[in-house]
Amino acid sequence: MSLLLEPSPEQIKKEHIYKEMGLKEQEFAMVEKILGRLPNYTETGLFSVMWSEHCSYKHSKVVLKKFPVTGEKVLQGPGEGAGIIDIGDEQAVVFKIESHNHPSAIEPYQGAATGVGGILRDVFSMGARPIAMLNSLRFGELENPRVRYLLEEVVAGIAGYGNCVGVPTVGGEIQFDPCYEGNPLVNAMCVGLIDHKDIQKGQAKGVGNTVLYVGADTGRDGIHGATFASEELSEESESKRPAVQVGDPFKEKLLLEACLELVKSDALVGIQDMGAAGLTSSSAEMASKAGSGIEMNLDLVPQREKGMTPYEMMLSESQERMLLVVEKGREQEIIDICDKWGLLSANVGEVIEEQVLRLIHNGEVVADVPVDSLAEDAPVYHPASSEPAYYRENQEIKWLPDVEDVQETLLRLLKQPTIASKEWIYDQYDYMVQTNTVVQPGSDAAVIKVRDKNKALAMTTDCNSRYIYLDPETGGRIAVAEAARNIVCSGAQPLGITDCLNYGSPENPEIFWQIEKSADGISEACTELSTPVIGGNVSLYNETSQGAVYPTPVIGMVGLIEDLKHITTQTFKKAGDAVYVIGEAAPEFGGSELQKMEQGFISGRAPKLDLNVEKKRQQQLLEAIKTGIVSSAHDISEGGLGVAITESLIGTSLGADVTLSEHPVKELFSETQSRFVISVPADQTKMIEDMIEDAHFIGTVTDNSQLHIASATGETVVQASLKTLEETWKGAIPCLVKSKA
Amino acid sequence: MKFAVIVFPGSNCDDDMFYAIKDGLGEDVEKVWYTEKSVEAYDAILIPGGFSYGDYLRSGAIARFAPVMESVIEEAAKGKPVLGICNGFQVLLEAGLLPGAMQRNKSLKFICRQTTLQVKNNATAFSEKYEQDEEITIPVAHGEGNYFCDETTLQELQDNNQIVFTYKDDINGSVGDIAGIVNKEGNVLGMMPHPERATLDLLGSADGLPLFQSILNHWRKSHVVTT
Amino acid sequence: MVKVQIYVTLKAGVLDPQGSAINNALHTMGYNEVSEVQTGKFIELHMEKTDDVQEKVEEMCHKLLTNPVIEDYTYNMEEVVSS
Amino acid sequence: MVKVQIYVTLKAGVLDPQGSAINNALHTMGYNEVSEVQTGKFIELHMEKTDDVQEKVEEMCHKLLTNPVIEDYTYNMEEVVSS
Ligand SMILES: Nc1ncnc2c1ncn2[C@@H]1O[C@H](COP(=O)(O)OP(=O)(O)O)[C@@H](O)[C@H]1O
Ligand SMILES: [Mg+2]
Repeated sequence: MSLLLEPSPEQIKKEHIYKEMGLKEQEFAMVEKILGRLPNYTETGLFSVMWSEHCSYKHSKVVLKKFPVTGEKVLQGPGEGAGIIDIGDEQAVVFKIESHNHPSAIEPYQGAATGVGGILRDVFSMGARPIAMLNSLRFGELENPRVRYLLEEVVAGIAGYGNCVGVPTVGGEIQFDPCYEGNPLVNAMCVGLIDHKDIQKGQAKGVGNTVLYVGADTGRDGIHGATFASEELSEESESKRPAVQVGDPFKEKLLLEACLELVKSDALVGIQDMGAAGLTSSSAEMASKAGSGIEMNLDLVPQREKGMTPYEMMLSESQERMLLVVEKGREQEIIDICDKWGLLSANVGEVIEEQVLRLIHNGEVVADVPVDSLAEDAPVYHPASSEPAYYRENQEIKWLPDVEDVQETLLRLLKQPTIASKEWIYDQYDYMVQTNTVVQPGSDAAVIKVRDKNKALAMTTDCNSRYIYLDPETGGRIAVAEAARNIVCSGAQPLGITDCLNYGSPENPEIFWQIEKSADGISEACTELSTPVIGGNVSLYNETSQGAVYPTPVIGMVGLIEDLKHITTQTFKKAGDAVYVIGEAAPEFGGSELQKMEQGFISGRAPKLDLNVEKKRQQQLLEAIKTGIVSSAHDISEGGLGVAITESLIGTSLGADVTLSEHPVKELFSETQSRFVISVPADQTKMIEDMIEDAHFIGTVTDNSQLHIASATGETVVQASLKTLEETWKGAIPCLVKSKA
Repeated sequence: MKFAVIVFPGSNCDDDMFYAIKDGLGEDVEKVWYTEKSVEAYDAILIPGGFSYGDYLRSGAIARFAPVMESVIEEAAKGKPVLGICNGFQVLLEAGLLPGAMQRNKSLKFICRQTTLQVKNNATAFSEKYEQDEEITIPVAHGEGNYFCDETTLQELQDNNQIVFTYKDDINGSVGDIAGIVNKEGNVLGMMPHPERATLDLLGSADGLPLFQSILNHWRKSHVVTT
Repeated sequence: MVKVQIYVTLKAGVLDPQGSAINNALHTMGYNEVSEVQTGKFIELHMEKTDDVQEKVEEMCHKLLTNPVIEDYTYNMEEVVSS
Repeated sequence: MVKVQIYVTLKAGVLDPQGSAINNALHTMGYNEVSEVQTGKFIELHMEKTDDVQEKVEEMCHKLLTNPVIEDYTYNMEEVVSS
């Protein structure tokens, strides 16, 4: 009945109704040409959502092409739900990161929760058991009450969903900066484990096979969510937003267990989750990949609400749903498994030879569209790119700090929310469920052991967007290098990355320049460090009337620890151990935490990065760790050496006695790259100096719970009790969050 | 000895419990699906943590009516050891096998961390391998672990020595810092902390293992003839 | 058909951490005129109208919908004409 | 003093997984006569009686007590004689 209220094809064209759905005029013309006729309302909806940035990558495809995507161990690169890398023993690791920025800006709890749900499905629809989750978050400054609300709700949403499903949330990162105030970033990453034989593809093969719908029923949630995610946030967003998706983690858990049982059945031909653009993308993509078509009878789609139109059903983004292709005649085997897990399943259509997506509703064909045109033939844009003036200007700025009191500066740095302890956050995540978490949140990378094997996986997310803003190419390289440093410090060989490219509008040439340049940097680093890009996600239009967010390409990296004995953490272990710094500090303060703290904003040049030096140090450190002579290893990042040494002490009852050899401010606070703090047993100093070329002895681990740092001239610049350092560092975020007003 | 791990829809520590028994303790263990009618064939019944039925309405409230629970209640009445951890404890409370009720943590937030527990009664079938008043490290991971009972019940728990574990620090607002209690008969233990997550030093603590060893030890004493 | 609206509240003497949190937040926001805040649950369901409908509702409340150790409930019923 | 009772429910069309879980549980327990279950929150508070009390209540509901993105609310007020 409501079908009658839908505008006619002619009206859609004449009144530009397609524009409200996000299609541009020339795109609508392309659709008209593809079909050889005007699309009806439902068909216009199919195109608009599949050709949205979120689903088609139309503005970012040219950039994604740059990434190195192959490698000896890569079993699945970009193109499926998640990428896969071999880890030996007929096992593989599956991982992917995804954004849920716009939904989280509107409804932070559900936005974050459904973000977690979506990325979990990407991984278990490949046939893998999710073994860990990570996230990467960006918010405005915590002084703002709305920001505190967003933070509290986003963290609660991630926790609420992940904890219930029973996948440990073991790591992540978070930064605070005014540019994220109106447009927070919420990226979630999932890591899964799979046996090679269970690897599934999202393909609709075999004419005559059955298309089975499994999971939650379809409501009017998030209709046009993908298009929404491809627009800037405006005042209007709140009112015109689609009905918010609410997650049901309980159903997700059932769906997860059912899917992992299903993939063992050879009656299953293909499987894909219904993520963005729900039923539309899952059906069109599965058919397109298999070179087939799909015919669905929408009357058979389980519906939560009455009177849903084909348009609504196809564009709904109701959560916790999967689309399956099942061998004809063997449906019952699959349905039985769904029944066991209390999940709804419905035979909604079949695979057809003709390469079209054909939809029937109330006995009539309501859409008939070539599948490739939806899944493959979205227009590809080569957006204009231009170097912003701010970049040149910053290249000329040389900011140097003016520090009077080193100790006071260190204490203030420890209180900066970007540096301070994130315990308030990860205490809310169940990071231990599944009982494989060997290194818990708080160290450089989380480590998850592989059950019944003597090996483990290290994982991290990283991205210092300040550097990327100041210099996208260098910053892009640093993001990958930093992730790799974290992985190496934990005793692992980096395997590969997944990335989540969060930027403003690509239609702004200066933003597109940021995208291009940072992708170049990421590619260079991935090539040099042998970490191919096996998948990722693009989130554009992250801007408000106040401007765009910093370019934030989050890197999710996974590494392999070949022997449990190699697992290393950042904390000092024993009094008497010798402390070394690998690498030397240069006076690099552009984009540093110290600069942000002192100046209130960032400027100047990002630190330099030499990938050859980076690679050499990482390799030498990893070799030393494998030899068993490294007690602790920690990379030097935000805040510099002073913060890194403090972090190496926190959680212990030890102290450290350090003597600097150069200017204390430079040595302690500069953010020069490719550096590490390590500690080694006193009888291994010769060995470590032989193995790690750039290692410099700087002091000793003590048992007096004091940090003592002396300058080259013997003057004490820091003398602080561990208790003071720890309380300062741990108290900062709880204190900021509590200051409700 | 043969253990049953009950699996409800939404249980998510069932595997952890399973491996704690199989690898940690080295005994026989099977998962038992919530639709099963009988758990008579097992020597001990373990109700794992997680979010049975999504924890909707109240934690454990819906699971308490799952088909398998009738048999669990029967076996408990016969004196068989029944252990509920975290969500399992909540199920036991809802089922009335243990007194009291669970509320949201006083912080209103989920908490996951290592905690120090005190063994208040080492004379139970679940704690005989600990020293009296021993301090042990066992993690918690819960949003609703704030144990409540009225004064009379608390007095009873104390008088009968039913409080087995307490938290060293008040982490969630529980009455009397209670972390785990047994029934009067001593064969049903419920606790919020997760001993099954503390069976290996590599994971941060192995202090949970003696709990399972206690169950085995106790069982052996009474089954020495048949084994 | 009857529409049943059930209000579940905490028994007197049972601490209501959520209620106090809301109370505090309201005060911080300047609503000092607010004094006691209690939170509870609200459950609405539809049932066929039978003679023993009231009995059924009480039974459901006892058995599942509330935990008598900490919760009280009240409810009201209203006939609805099915559309 | 006035006693304010606020009922918070999910907006139409918003998924209520808790409601469905309760519905299913009731059916499993044999209460097949139950058809739709919706869950919500119930908040009761006391306030000084001022002229703008109604305004204040609405403000508090908007700002803190409910999430206007997914929730609706109704409330009633009743004067109480302080004892
Ligand atoms: N930034 C990126 N880098 C590499 N691959 C990407 C990136 N963004 C997307 N991809 C790949 O493109 C494919 C489609 O992405 P997406 O639509 O997000 O997946 P899904 O359909 O599972 O949601 C995926 O295989 C993804 O890994
Ligand atoms: Mg997806």
